[in-house]
Amino acid sequence: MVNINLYDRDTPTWCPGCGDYGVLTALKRAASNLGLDPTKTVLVTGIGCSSKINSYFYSYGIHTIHGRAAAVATGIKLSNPELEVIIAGGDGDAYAIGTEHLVHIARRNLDVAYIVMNNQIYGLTKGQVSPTSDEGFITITTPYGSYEKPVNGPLLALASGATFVARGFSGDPLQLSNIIEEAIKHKGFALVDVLSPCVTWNKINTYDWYKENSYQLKDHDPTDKKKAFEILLDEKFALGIIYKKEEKTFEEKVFRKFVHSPLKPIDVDLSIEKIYDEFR
Amino acid sequence: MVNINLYDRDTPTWCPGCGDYGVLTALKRAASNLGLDPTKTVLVTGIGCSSKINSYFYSYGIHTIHGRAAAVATGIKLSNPELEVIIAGGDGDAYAIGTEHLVHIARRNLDVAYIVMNNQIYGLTKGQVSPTSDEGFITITTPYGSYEKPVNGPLLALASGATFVARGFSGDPLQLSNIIEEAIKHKGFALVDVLSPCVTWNKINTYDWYKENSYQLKDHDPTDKKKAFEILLDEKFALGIIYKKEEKTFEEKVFRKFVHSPLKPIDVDLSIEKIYDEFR
Amino acid sequence: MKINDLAVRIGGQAGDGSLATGEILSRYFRRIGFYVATDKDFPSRIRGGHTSYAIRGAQKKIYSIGDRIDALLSFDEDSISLHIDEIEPGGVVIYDNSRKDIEINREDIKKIKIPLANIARKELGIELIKNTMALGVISHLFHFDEVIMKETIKDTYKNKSEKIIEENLRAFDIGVEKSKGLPLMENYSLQILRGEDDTLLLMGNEAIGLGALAAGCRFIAAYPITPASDVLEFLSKHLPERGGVAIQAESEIAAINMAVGAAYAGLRAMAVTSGPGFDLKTEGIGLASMIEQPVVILDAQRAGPSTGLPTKTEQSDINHAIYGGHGDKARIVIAPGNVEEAFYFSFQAFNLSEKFQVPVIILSDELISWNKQVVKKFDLKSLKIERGKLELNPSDKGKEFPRYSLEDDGISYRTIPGIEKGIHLETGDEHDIYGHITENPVNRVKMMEKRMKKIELMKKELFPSIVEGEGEVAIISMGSTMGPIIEAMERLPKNIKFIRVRTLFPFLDDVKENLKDVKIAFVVEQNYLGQLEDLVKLNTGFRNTVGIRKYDGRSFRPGIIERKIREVMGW
Amino acid sequence: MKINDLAVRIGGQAGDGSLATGEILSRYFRRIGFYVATDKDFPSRIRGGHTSYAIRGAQKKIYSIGDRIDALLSFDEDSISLHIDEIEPGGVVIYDNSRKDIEINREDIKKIKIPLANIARKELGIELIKNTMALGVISHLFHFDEVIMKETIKDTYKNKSEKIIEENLRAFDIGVEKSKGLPLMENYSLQILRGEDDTLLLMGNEAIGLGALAAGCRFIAAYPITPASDVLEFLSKHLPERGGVAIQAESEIAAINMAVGAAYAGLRAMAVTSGPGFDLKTEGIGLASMIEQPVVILDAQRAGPSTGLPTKTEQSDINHAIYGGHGDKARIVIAPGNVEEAFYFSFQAFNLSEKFQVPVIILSDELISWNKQVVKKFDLKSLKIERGKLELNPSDKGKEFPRYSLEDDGISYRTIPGIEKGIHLETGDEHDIYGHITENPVNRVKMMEKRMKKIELMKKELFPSIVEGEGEVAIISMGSTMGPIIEAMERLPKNIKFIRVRTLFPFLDDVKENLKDVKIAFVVEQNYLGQLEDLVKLNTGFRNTVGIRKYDGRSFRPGIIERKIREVMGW
Ligand SMILES: Cc1ncc(C[n+]2csc(CCOP(=O)(O)OP(=O)(O)O)c2C)c(N)n1
Ligand SMILES: Cc1ncc(C[n+]2csc(CCOP(=O)(O)OP(=O)(O)O)c2C)c(N)n1
Ligand code: SF4
Ligand code: SF4
Ligand SMILES: [Mg+2]
Ligand SMILES: [Mg+2]
Repeated sequence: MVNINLYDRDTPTWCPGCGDYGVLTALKRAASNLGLDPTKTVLVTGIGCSSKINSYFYSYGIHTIHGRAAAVATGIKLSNPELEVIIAGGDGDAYAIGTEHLVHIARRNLDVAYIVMNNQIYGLTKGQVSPTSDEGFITITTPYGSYEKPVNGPLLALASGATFVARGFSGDPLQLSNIIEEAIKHKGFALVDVLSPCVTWNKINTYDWYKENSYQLKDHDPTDKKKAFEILLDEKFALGIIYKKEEKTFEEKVFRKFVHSPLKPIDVDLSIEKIYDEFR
Repeated sequence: MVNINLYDRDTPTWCPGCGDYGVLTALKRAASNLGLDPTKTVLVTGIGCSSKINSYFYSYGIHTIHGRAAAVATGIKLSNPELEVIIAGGDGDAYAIGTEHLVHIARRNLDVAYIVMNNQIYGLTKGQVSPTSDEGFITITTPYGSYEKPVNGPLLALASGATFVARGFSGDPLQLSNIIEEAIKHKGFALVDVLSPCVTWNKINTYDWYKENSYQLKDHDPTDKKKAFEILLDEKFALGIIYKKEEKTFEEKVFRKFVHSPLKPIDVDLSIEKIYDEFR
Repeated sequence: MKINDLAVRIGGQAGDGSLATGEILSRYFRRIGFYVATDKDFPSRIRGGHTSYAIRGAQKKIYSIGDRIDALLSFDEDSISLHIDEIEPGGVVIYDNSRKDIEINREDIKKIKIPLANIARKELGIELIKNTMALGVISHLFHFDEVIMKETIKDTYKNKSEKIIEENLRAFDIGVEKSKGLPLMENYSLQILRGEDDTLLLMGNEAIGLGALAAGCRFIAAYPITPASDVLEFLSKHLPERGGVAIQAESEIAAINMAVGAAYAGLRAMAVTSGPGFDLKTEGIGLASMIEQPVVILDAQRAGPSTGLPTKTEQSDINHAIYGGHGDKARIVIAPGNVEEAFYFSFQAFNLSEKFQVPVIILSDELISWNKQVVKKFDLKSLKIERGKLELNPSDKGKEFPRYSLEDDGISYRTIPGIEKGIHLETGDEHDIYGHITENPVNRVKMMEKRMKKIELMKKELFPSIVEGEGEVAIISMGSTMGPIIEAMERLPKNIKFIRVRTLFPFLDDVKENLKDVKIAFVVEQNYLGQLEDLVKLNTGFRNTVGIRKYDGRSFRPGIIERKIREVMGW
Repeated sequence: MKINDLAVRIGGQAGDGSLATGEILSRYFRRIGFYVATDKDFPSRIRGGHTSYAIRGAQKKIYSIGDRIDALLSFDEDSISLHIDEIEPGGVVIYDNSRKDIEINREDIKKIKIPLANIARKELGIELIKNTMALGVISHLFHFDEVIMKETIKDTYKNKSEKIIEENLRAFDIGVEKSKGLPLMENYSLQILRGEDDTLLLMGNEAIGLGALAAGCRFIAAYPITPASDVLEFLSKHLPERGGVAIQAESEIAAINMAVGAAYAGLRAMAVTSGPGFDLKTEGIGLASMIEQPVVILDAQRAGPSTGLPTKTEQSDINHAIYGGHGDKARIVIAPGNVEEAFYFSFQAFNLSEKFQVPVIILSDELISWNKQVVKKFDLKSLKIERGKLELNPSDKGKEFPRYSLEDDGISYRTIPGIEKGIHLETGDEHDIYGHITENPVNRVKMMEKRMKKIELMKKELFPSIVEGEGEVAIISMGSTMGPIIEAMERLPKNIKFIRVRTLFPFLDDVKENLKDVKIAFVVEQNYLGQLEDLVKLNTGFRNTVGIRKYDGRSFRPGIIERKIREVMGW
């Protein structure tokens, strides 16, 4: 366990009351419990209010482009599997423009944790509908209510092959930090969908609303995949670890030979002469 | 029922024995049974061997860009809901580069049928690994075997909100044509994943292999969603209609007022003057 | 004495309501018959951070907030430190000292400190209403017409509750009252010019939205992005009641491809975005070029590259708009310079795209997109919908309709799904006249020439440059910079010829003509690399150019341009 | 008598094995000490459709298959109709009349009809082996060295079973035997030049792959696309055994962003693609520019726009490579002209990208990517890895490492995750020296200037043009067109100065210098719009250019260039 202040960075500029504060606290606590070394940790984010989290969490951090955090993180983790790579961002980032990368990082079972701060709205761009907004939800781009069923992020991840799927609530940072801790510890791809209210633009899905519309998972065996699917089909949001299974990670499969360390100097690779034979 | 020859177009240039012939036959039969009017039908495809199918099927057709058929089809269907819009393409097209559109067209429940000709390989680009290739599968881009779990297309669609999910086999064009017929008739988004062997590049997932690794769904209630998930988690491929449920379609929800017909001439819209009040 | 020209800046922390106050003020200006220009400056975050809004009203046509402001209304300290030097000598600063009292070091302006927030809290119980109260102060100081101002307040809040309207009117009155006794701004005179009330106050994005509606656009697909989202938002409200569809897509890639699909199905369709999203649309725009689909794309430029400064203005997507995408392709790129043009260009974009069956890119910039200007009600009678060679009732041409028939002008007849005898294929692969894929080299050459021929043809119908003034010294610009340029020209001692380029691709020959007797040309643009300057050089051969560039994300002021020209010319 | 220069075209239906036969023939040429050039022509489908492969071997350095062929080996009718006129008078056509007998109308060439497929089926039971049999025929006719040819066949099939090797050798012998008595090609003489065996035969894509390996590239992410897939395929085989990673991404967008991630994590990383995929990488490349990550991108150009002609060559992505993407950004664009350069440019691309911390785009074209040429074994000793300001052991700079410190040359010190005392942020938003987001205008200007300053700096280290010849008439080109140009020059009666541009961005000053005494310049390129010509005009001010352009997807022949120059010059 490491002093939690180690992870302090800039003061957040989120709106007072924003759910993302809870996520930041939980992440710091998880990091502290795990004793994460900021030097060996990379927090990879997309674009959005939530994606600014690496400005507020001290470690290596890369704030990429909208929707692409998972792809960038894949490059990082494969280049140096010794790094602890954590991805974070918003619901738009992960489940709209980033959909393809989420599906494929899950099936690869890359050993990273992905924290989606789901406020069911586009925060940074000022309140447009999000892929997780409920049907009928009124926003500036859906003045007559949304016509679309919401994306169920954890279900999508599970169907794609994620080996760890959980849901937390930023109103309960203690449970959330436990979940995040487990997600980071999990060897394989871990999706943590966090109900994280946007107090400015989303006046429906508030802290209270989430409290009413969620429940704690009890006596659930997270290795039961069928049950996990059932839980995720619930109308209400189950909180806790929904699915968890150890499977070989992508890195373990890829690096059957040896790992090339990016931290060492390199020379011209003379071994290519061995390939010359193909060209004769 | 319409004479099936109505739908003849160019002679296919697929390799002799390619599974896609079976799909074409099945599609023509389904069209004929349904009496589809080529004038009111649009076959939208991406890029790949399979996506050439609209060169061989007589109707309006648009062969778009790789992975984007579903997005283009969304624009078409929303512009003129009276059209019968059918999407077709390969596994790479639908489940790799097109992933995001598949997920979102499914959750919108747009009333179109999407036929994925799944040969578990990239045909047109000469035999690279596909998102549906099995783990360990050896191709020119995975000489040491694929490290990734395959995408389960129907599962992904179901998890995303598709209201019709089925699997067919191009080795059984009769059943396949029935499935396609049902998919077209279904009001809402219908995904049909077709096991359609690539005889040139995929020497593993052959007709025989598929016969051995698939089974017919019997006594299955396709309205049972939980069961549908279970079936899709099977190792073997279930053939038939796996899930089916009537829900309001996207078009029905969007067009609450009236539909603007693209087939009529238009004039300058003087009604904008009514909006002027906002600007005073 | 300054007559009929007043620039006010309102600054505070995000959430202080500076934008709302500015909104009322700009509406007031329109109502008294003034022209208006505005400039927003706020950070890419939702609460907190300094935000300011500059509003200028004037009797003459203006497109820029000018160099200096006459009044600074400041709700935070940052407003003072950032903007105190911007105040014209003889101007005024009004500082809300409820939070904190500070020293203001200028002797040549009036300094008014008043605890607006405290008063608002005490008298009305709502701190935020300090804004409307501030309007009362300003109204009093500058002799505004209180009746008109109160009408404006009422109308602005007309969709709110009676109570809110009452409170705001009260707040206004209190503001007026509390400033009784303060020194008046006698050196300013603002007349009430209002004659016929035939004007509108709107920003570029709204004008683009209105233009699209007028043109019969019935499909918009977009993914939210600053500063283009307004157009999606505007059309999300107004399209459905016209039987149209506004869809927030899962990404910009989805959006452009949906729009192409809608265009293919026969609707007039558009996709709106800004830099990062514009990048993502590259492939889809290329598809539209290849299958010759009319589709309209708005790129509301912001400061790049990458995410850059999302809420700041720039003109650095010129190159991408013209050259973006692999292969040789035909397209149109037009750049409106003000809100009025934003409307007409948006309208015409649809005509042009259907006549030439190409994607049309409207290149605005954050400043135009957000700048509120006063325009004459649009002359809808003068407008005509032209759908080009759209064939709704084709004669029987056989089993397949020759969608890509080789016509003299390169433009083929177009049918859309649902039309009898119109069946054909469309594909981004090279194709024959029926749209069927072929790799035949002779066909390839014909089809390339067919598509490219349109580039010459369309030149005749595109927007020529607007030229003002005469002389051997020229200024060249595009887009929103016209405002500060015009004012700089007024101040410069010698003749200047101002060439405002409005069509970027294909580049028209008139620019070269206009440069015939010019010795030196200043190219004013908001980017680093001089993208417009290069375009002019390439297309005119004129090389004696001097770049006046700005790339800090903030808009030009007349003075910057004036000074640079004086310096180079030794004037 | 034609000495030591022979061009053969092998044509048939896809699946007839034309490519495999050509492969053996080109290997034979290398073994006897010849240079080689090849040109593939096949449709974008897997079976069926006419395919042909032209292979030329010569004693002199060649980069083009030349204008005409000496021998046509034809397995289908299309080969005859398409290529019969291409045969040099005195040349030969060998027609496999197993399927169908046809009339061949040329009196000035030798015509040999032989039922190769039938013989193969009868004598060996395998029809496909007709190819190797055909090699026997050619060998006999042109007096090839049978021992070397048989070695070549053996080596080509060395990874196949003994049986296959035996069958092929048998087939070859039968071919030789069956042609006994046929009229020999006495007007051709091919010597065995082989001295030291220090050459390789490889195509551009392989050279690029080898260059990347040599440079220590240990990460490739790509999505399959013609004609770039070979590089992914090559590295998929060779990276893992070097501890590297080759990953087939879910899309080109994923690929570029993975590569950026890998670069950020410290590996030398690349992404390879062609037109449509290149479009999709636009945003990711912009991110790399903004966060100053060294990443290498290959765009192997094919005929566009959109899907276009996927298996045909073009040079029409020049504009997108240079200008693609919103905002102002620094990058490098280099274009190798032959296979040897493809290797060295690929190697140096990694050095350049790390030295200047920018994305480097290698612009090849389908012809170079697939053209098999003979090159000297690469001089690995002369190469050096230069990682620029990569700081593996930074001294303590405080809590955050100033990743974007303002150095004189605009290039900051770079640390990567895992390095002690190197913690910092990176973001595509505008940022301060620690990589933290800021919208401060003063910082913005500094950072823009820091990034842009690199453009001037890098000019010094980029590849100057290659100039051959002198004169007032110039030819300017880039990429694969150098082969036909050199041969055209040899035939033209007067002096010509050939300027081959190798660095497209930033454009180097040497081109202007080289044009100083030039009166007219022919710009040879494979696109419609004259993208290179515009680049030259813009950057040099030289405007008396004449475009020689080709856009049918097929490569240039010397004769086209020769004729056009003769026509314009009246030579
Ligand atoms: C390619 C691209 N498209 C759009 C945007 C604009 N944009 C920035 S953040 C955002 C979405 C924010 O929503 P979400 O991901 O849910 O994050 P939140 O702000 O709610 O935390 C969008 C659309 C962008 N930066 N880049
Ligand atoms: C943006 C883009 N990337 C890549 C390609 C190249 N490409 C053409 S088809 C294809 C995949 C083919 O596989 P699949 O979709 O499974 O179809 P199949 O040929 O197997 O039927 C690829 C990668 C392309 N045309 N466009
Ligand atoms: S806008 Fe919403 S998501 Fe963004 S900081 Fe404010 S509360 Fe949080
Ligand atoms: S390559 Fe495979 S998918 Fe393509 S046509 Fe041939 S058999 Fe069918
Ligand atoms: Mg959100
Ligand atoms: Mg496939």
